[in-house]
Amino acid sequence: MNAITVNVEEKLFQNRYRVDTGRPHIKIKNADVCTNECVVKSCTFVCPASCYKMEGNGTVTLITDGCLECGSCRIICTEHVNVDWEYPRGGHGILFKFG
Amino acid sequence: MKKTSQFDAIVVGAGPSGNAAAYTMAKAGLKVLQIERGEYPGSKNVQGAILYANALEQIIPDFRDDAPLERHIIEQRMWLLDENSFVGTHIRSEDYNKPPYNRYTILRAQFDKWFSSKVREAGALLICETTVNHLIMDGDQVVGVSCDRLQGDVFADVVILADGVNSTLARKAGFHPEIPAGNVALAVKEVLFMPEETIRQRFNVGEESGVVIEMIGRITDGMMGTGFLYTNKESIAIGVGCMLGDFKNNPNRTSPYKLLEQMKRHPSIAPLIEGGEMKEYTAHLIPEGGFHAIPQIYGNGWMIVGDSGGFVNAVHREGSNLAMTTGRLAAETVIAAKAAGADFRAASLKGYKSALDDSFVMKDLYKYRDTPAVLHKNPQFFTSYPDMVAQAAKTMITVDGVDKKTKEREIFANFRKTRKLTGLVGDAYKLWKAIR
Amino acid sequence: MHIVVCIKQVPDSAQIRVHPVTNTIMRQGVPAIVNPYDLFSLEEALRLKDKFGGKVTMLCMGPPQAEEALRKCISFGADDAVLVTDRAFAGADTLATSYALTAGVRQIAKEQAVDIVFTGKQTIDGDTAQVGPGIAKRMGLQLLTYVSRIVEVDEEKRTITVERRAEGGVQVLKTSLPCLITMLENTNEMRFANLPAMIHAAAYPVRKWSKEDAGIEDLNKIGLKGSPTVVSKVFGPTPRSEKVEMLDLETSNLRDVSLNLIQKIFTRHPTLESDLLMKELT
Amino acid sequence: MSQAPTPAAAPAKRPAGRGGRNLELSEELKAYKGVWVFIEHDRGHVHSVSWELVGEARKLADTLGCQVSAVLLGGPDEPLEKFAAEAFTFGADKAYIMKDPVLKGYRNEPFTKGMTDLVNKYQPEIFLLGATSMGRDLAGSVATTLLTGLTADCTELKIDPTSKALAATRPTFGGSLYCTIMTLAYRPQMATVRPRVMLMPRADASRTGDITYDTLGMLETNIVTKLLDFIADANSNKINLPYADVIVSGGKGLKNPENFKLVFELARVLGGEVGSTRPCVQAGWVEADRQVGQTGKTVRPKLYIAAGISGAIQHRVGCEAADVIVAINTDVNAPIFEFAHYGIVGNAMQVLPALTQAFAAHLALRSRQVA
Repeated sequence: MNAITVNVEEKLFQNRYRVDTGRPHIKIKNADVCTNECVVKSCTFVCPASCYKMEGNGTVTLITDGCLECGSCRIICTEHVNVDWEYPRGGHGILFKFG
Repeated sequence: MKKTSQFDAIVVGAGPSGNAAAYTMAKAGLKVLQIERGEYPGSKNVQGAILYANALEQIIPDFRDDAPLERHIIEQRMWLLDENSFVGTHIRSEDYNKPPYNRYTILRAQFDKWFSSKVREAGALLICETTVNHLIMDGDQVVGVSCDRLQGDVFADVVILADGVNSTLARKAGFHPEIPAGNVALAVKEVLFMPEETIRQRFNVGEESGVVIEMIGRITDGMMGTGFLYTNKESIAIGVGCMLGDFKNNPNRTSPYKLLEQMKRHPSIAPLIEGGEMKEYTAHLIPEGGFHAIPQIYGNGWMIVGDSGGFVNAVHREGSNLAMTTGRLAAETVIAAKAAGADFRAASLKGYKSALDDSFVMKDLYKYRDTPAVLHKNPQFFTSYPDMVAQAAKTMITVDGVDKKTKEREIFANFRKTRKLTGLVGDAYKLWKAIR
Repeated sequence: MHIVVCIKQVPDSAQIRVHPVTNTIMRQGVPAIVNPYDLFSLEEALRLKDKFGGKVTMLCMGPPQAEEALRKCISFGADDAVLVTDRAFAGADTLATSYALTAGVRQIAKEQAVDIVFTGKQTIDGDTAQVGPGIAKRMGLQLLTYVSRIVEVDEEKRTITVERRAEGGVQVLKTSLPCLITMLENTNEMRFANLPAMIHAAAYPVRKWSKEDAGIEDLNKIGLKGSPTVVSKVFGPTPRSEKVEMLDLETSNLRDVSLNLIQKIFTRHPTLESDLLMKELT
Repeated sequence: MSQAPTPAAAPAKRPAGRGGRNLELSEELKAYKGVWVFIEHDRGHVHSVSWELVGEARKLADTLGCQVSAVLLGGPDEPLEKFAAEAFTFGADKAYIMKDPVLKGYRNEPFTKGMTDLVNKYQPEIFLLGATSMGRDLAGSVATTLLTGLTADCTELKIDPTSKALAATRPTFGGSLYCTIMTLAYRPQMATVRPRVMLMPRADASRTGDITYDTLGMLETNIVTKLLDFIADANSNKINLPYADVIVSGGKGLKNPENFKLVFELARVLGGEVGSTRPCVQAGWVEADRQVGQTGKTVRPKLYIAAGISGAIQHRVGCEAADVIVAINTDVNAPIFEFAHYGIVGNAMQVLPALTQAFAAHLALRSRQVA
């Protein structure tokens, strides 16, 4: 694949969200598992909103503000089952205009 | 601890399956509560989207009068793409351009809102912005749902789970396990707006008619999946979806949005979407496990419809019509059970399964029962084949002084170089068998 | 205490797009919401009801779909809702809107006397902030705009004390009921409705009034006819004729680009450098 | 329904009375002449928007060939004559002063009555107010009392060449479009204009004018609303975006609230203020007072640096009047580059520290040279 850079934040900027400030609906259960036990860290490239970021020190951080609520992160974390996944509180999260 | 039922039925979710179920029950005079977590019906829902008229016709025969339909499809293109070219078929017929039309592009957020207005006209109560946290059990029977609001418990004789592909409620209740990554596709899509005239010119269509392009090949970076481009009234939906397990195991660690961006830059696609203003970027899972992945779909006081039950025909890219049909059949089962004064235990709801078995839903899913496995075991369908075909086509039509017979030999040699003859024959047989 | 809260259903203006070629508004896909400023007023009204008891009646002028906005307010705890809807209202500017809403409030007051009318500070689509003052004027109500806090309500003496945002500070104002209040934004947070309230709201029969139901007789005062202002032109922004000068990061490094930029800025704006230095020295 | 921009009458044509509405000015109303500006003052200070409006009124009056009047309402011990003299230097020809004990400190009821009486007595053609909490409160009440048209939050005022009416342009629908609004058959034509949209006029100390005095005729006992107290904002170093010389603004492109410290750093070095966009304010990254744009503040700095801001029109209308605009954005197609003077396509998180360092070094060097 040729190298192109895609800024997913620019894409997400077009979307309509009602962020439930202070109440992330997805949580990493145990951050140490991501850092030390998970090698692939596939959530950091499979998440279509790039909510999961691999940091320089090998940790994985999660910011759910841009979440598209697809569920991929939960399903692919089969080896570690380390994603605590719920839907956002009613009325919050992504609000598709066209769908 | 069983509370008295406040409703005959609760429907969780206001997508096509939930709306079909709520509409059918409300029409029959049942007291229905429908609970949707989005701000409005459709605000959490994503589809390409193609609407097949038939399933909706059986629920709302005159839907064409006021449903928000974008364009009816008069042309279907199937493209195989290599790095910088495509080979394809275009099927276009005036037969598709005569009402009543059979297929339409729609924008789901608008369509679901419309469908929901019909559901409410039929008499169902809808509450939005409310997430159902879990099912309420009385022993082994579902008797209601618990929502994320204060005093959030509500009770009904039966709960229809139309809560989408993640099937959160049934999963939490232990009705079925997590969907495996190999049984679900992750699709991303953008909606690109452009003047209506531009769409008419670029796709050679009229004011109301439109084109569908389905694509396989290099665009999926070796993963099992397809790309699509649909024409709406004044926008284009463009997307790509691959099996989630393939995304996870992709050695290139290609992100879905990068995949889509690359597809948009393909020289065969870029001119079609040039100048389009991206106004929404969406992602969604599609249950593609097919027949073998359908879970138990009813039990004591509960039924599953739509994506939540995995009702998608991946080969024909059909989902919403299966969803509506499952919703309708589940509703009819409830209506019959109610009329019979049943206790809504599993035995009184099994008519749902047999009605499904008799319908196109299970018949089609059965017909293609082995397709997902065959395709998945043979990634060449998505990788080398499109390349080979494109190469072959180019060789045949390039006028360069080489005779056609020699060219055929070249093509054949190229095919064999890429894949052994026995493999080619075997593939053809497998594919034929899988989608026959 | 009987409180009337006037709301408007508005397009979520953050989502409005302009057609790239024709410069017309593309409303498709723009969701309709309760004007966010109105919710601060509604919440304040509900708090007064929680404290003093009584009734909150919602009033809205708009198309039939605005029923949804009113239903939402019912779920938050409003007791009743009236939608004044009539084709004759189309094209109303703020003056005509305040006339129609005033008629609505008067009609509601016939059922039960009104102590306080709330409106939003302004709408997010029109941004005029004129309808609240307009209703107050027409009804002869004391007007309290940009209220940041309701300090005290004395039911016996029928007085109310509020803090009102002004330039550089807040005014503490005391007045008599009935009055009209517009709340400043971010002065409270709308409650999350409970489930029984949601179910109640879903089934609530919002009252729909035609112009006659609202007691409007003078057709010259509503809709386009009753609007002194004329929208003569709608247009998108014009691109600046001068082109942007790009400083290329690909061919030179960050430091050089920064130095280059500083030179360009100070050449373009000769007095800026000395202004900055003056600041530095003082 | 306010100001829904349905393009009604074409600007040039004499409107034929669409929907049976009256668009002709009656003979009686043709007598209304002159441009008025409400001079907003509180506790000894005139709000700068009033002078900006006097400057703008001057241009309108010159086009129409009429006079500019400043209107001052206040208490007997307030220096209204001094304010009037200042108004003359900015371009006013006349001043109307109404002094009364009940007019000390703004209250809607006496001010509405006073303003309405003055308008009815002297009949101005155009009446402008600042779009402040005082100006908007008063304008709405006065316009409703007079049953005339009022256009809020204007960004441009012109005289329509055909009808000679005030053509007031304002952003609408959250700033994605502009619309021009006219009041054809009613007088006065009223408009509010937000601070910093119009240029501050140059004062001409030689200019003078006439003052006309009027009385209100209201008794305190008859006024229902009492002003009990004024609590000045405690925070003395409060954010003052509209009048800052240098503003460094950050947008969602900064990725997270922590990165805003890079913006603050550069602003500190330049002795400027920090601005932001609606999405950042909505996400709670910065205070609401820092929002630049249609729903935030209009600014007019000498230098405006936008980092990680796409430049949606909503933001653009708030900052495009800056003398020099510098944009830093990763997307070369971002609309900010359509109205910036200088652009850098790059990551703001890297460009900002480099700029901060370069500015600091440059200013340090120059101040040594100056000293």
